Amino acid sequence: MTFRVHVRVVPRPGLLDPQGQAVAHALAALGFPGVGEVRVGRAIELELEADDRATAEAAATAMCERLLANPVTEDFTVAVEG
Amino acid sequence: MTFRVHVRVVPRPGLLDPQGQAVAHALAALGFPGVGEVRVGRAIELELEADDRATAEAAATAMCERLLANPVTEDFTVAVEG
Amino acid sequence: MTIRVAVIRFPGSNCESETLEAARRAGATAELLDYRATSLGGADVVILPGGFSYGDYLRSGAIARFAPVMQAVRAHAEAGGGVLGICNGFQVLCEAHLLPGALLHNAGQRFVARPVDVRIERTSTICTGLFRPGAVVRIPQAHGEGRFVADEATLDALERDNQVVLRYVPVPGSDLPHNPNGSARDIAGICNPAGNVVGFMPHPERLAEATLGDTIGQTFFASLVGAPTSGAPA
Amino acid sequence: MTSAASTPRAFPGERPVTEAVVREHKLNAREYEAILALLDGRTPTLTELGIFSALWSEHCSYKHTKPVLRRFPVEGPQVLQGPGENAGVLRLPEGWAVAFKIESHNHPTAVEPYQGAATGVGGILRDVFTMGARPVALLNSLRFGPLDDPRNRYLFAGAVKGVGDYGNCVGVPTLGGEVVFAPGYAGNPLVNAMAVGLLRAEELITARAQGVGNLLLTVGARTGRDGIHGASFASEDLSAESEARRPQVQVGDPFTEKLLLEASLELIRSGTIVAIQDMGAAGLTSSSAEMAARGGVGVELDTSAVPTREAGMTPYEIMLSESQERMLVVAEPAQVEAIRAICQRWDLDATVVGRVTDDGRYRIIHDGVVVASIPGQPLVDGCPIYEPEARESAEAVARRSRTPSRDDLDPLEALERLLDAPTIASKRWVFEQYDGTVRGRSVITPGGDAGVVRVEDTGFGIAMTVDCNARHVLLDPYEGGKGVVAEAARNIACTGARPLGITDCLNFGNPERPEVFHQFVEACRGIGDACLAFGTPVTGGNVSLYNQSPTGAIDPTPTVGMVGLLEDVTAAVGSHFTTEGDAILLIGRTAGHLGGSAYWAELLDCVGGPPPPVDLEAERGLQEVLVRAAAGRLLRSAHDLSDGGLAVALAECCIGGPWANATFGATVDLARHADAVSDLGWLFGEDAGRVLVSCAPEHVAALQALAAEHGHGAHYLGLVGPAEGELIIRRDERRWQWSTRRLRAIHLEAIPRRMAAPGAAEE
Ligand SMILES: Nc1ncnc2c1ncn2[C@@H]1O[C@H](COP(=O)(O)OP(=O)(O)O)[C@@H](O)[C@H]1O
Ligand SMILES: [Mg+2]
Repeated sequence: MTFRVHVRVVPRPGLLDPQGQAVAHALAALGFPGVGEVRVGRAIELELEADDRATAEAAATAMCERLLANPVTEDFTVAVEG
Repeated sequence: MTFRVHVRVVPRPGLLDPQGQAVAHALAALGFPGVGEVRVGRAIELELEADDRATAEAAATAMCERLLANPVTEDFTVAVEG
Repeated sequence: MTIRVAVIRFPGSNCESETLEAARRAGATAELLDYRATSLGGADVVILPGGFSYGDYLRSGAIARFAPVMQAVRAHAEAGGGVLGICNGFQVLCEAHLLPGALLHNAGQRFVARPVDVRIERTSTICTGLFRPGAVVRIPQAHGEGRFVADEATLDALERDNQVVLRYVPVPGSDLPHNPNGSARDIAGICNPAGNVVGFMPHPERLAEATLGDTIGQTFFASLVGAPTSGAPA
Repeated sequence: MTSAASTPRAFPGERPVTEAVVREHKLNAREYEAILALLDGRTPTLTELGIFSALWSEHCSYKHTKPVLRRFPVEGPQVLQGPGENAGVLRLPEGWAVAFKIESHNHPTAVEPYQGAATGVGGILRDVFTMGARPVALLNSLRFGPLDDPRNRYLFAGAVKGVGDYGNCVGVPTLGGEVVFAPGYAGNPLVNAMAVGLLRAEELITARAQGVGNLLLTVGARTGRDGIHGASFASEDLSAESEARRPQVQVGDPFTEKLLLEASLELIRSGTIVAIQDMGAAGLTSSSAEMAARGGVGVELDTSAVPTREAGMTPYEIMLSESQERMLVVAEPAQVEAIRAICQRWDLDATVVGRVTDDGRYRIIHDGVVVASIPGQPLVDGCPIYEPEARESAEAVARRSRTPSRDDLDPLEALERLLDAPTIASKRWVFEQYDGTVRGRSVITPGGDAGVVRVEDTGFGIAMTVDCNARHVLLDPYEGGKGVVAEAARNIACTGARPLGITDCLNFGNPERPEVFHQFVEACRGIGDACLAFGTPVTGGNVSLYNQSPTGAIDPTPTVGMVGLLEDVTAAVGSHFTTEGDAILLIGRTAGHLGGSAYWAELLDCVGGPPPPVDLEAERGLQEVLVRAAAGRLLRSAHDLSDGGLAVALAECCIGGPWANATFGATVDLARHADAVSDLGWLFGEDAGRVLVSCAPEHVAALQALAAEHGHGAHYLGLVGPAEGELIIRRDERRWQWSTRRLRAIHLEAIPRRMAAPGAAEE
């Protein structure tokens, strides 16, 4: 089966995120109220062939650990669609 | 109320995504089987003060349209947590 | 015996030629080494040059880290052999965990290309031996992802163990921020505890011949050649 | 092949070609008739129509401009390759040669600034390395609407980032450029990119398909649906409708470009290929048709063999795709394996997609069915040629006699405000985002008059610049056109280099408007006359017309890229004062000409008056003086006078380079020089042909003698002052004085200050 996997990789809490800060400022300048902290990371969408959902999720997690996220600075989440 | 909003901005289908291509190659080279197309975009996490969920979602959508996504090259999705 | 230097070319490396030349000018026997190689071919020192390996896609250095040659580089480093990463090479070394920390997008969100003033904080490394400790040198730098980060404990350990090799310092009169990318503690380059694995962001190979007005960058390469063939200098 | 002879058939699902479809393809009735005649009366298939529409667009056919361009001087002993190839090539000493070319990417930038600018850089790099040259420098000329509008900030920031990211990743230093902000570019920004490459003269390769039976291969990226119709898009006015055609955006992949660059150079050197051309505007169509026409042969392409990024692409889409980072190669069948092996080494695919034929036809086959068959030569050069009417508008004539309504600004304030004008201000914010030192050969990086790079391991260098004072061209296209070349040559000569040749990027409005075509014809005449006078032939270039939005046409902007030879690279001269106590001299004649000046335009809201006349003989003499003075090591700095005149040039020399830690003061006295000239004319007039130099006091006499030898005065103005000193200008009892520290802050902060306002990141 083919699964769509949505991976989110975001900078660790506590780590300065200048891009997130810049976005928060820009949103405020554009007049959007109520914006608190903003963090900017990467969204990765994968098409993944796997026997079942659990296998797909395990594979994607392994991909994050090895390549997609930097363990020094980033956290990730994996969501398998369908 | 404070909502956590997850925004995903990804390159439009059909547009070349060199980053996605590179990641797909690298995953294959690392021995991950079954990886099809990969697209790499941005994940943006916002803390948003709003009266209710629908308002938060509408605000985040407006933010995407004005700032967070490039309408020429990117599609976005908004998910409000909680 | 002359020192043998291998300069690795990853797909997307773009500073390998001038790095090779600087090493040769210093008296080393230097050759390019393809990223697919599985051995260093007897090199004493391996240099990971600047550029955009794999386009810097995903994160700079993240994909190059898995290039076949990196296993040999790791073994060489662990055996005490000299490894120098310049700019993208530094990024690869951090991604490969041969050096601690990570290099993130510049705090200003823009690529910054300009000379920087850095202080030589440690001279007992493979490539800074000929500098006077504390010397301040002005060297070209150019990158989009050079903000060095690590957790506080790691930063403290780096300071304690004298692993900071280059640090951005202010010079009087300059109207630019001395730290061009927001690096923690103004760190421009670090090494492992033994000093045989070094990574930094500035590009000494770009200021290494007289026609360009200054040859200060050549001192890094001269230091490399003056270093023992393996293991850390005393 | 039996199918080859058959009449083309519509590809299944393809729309029939109706009048509406023809019009959609921007082909007029006359052109469509010409097409029917070429096809013996047969209605073209959609694929054929698409091919014609691409090749007969202004961008590919030069149908409005060919007769004018033919008048450029293109010959000279230094010319190895003139116009007509991917890039021009000039001879250098010791068997070296320089390939260079400039090209516009205006329309794509208006739609998506980051990718538009990035792919502009990618395209121009390919033009240079397909000649067998290794790119060693990039330049860029940028024009946007004023920075107080957030939309302009967004476009500007995106374009600069796009230019930077692409060149930085490929590893080619950016050594020069210009940035101009003016209202005329608000609806239609300009991005012109120039690349300079080096090759051994004997390694020059041209893009000619030859040898019946030889194969065509694509190398590099796969073909996607991006940029379909880019060439015709670039040949129409920008409108709401073109906005709606947005999904055409081409995305650049500088990483693949870097691999393609190395693979291409290796292919060329290996002797395995006959010809190579990049797939630029109109992609596979223009590259294959032009290579075939140049070689006088036919080609047959099998679009079903072309590697695509998406399934189900039609031959129409494949032929018109402008996917980036692709090359078309012609080779003997026996070499295919060797070619594949080289490409493999660079992680690239090479795929056979066609062959050279002997019937002169341009034929496309898809899955065995002929979908296009057109006589090849007329396809490339059979587009009707137009000679549009050229007539200066009454408004343009009136502009030349316009003067400002007031003229009483305090010089003290005027200089500060000029230095704060983004067009005059330091462009450090821009070129700080461009790697200027990669390759380790950069002798003069941006921030001076021209960039200088050492030629590989030799002792000589090449200097390069791009210039265009569009305001002068607007006010008087002929004098302005001369002035563009003169300014470029002056910038080159300031470094000590001798001007060698130019490439041009002619950005104009809609040529079907007589006043626009008048600007075009006259500016080209001016450029041609100046090139003739300087012995700097035109080696190629690019025409970008229809730079026109609902708000009107852009200012006529014929950007000139020039290269020069610096025989001893260690003699390169910088632009800024270096030593306290040096003498300051002004070479050239001052008449106090304020017409067309930045002073009027930026401070008095008056774009008017005739621009300064350009004396080509005097310019030539000035170049000679500078080249000889540099070679004789007489100069410590040289900086040409352009926007803002003497006051701005003096201030810039004092302010120092972009990375300087200290400014210099200066004290100059204008008494006894050009007494008839008004104060404002002296300070802010923009007379052509002037350069401000500094030298050690003991060289003043030699310099004056050298200048006199070439019919010039080298007027002693004063002395360089101490670090962090004041700039003092005296004239009789008048005295103006500025802190150079303060001037530096104004000059350097003008652009960053404006870019810090919200909006640079938003739509
Ligand atoms: N877009 C750009 N890219 C690179 N360098 C630039 C750019 N714009 C300006 N520069 C640098 O700044 C210098 C000064 O530019 P400009 O103000 O246009 O001077 P000039 O009028 O002397 O040509 C240029 O010669 C160039 O080195
Ligand atoms: Mg100039």
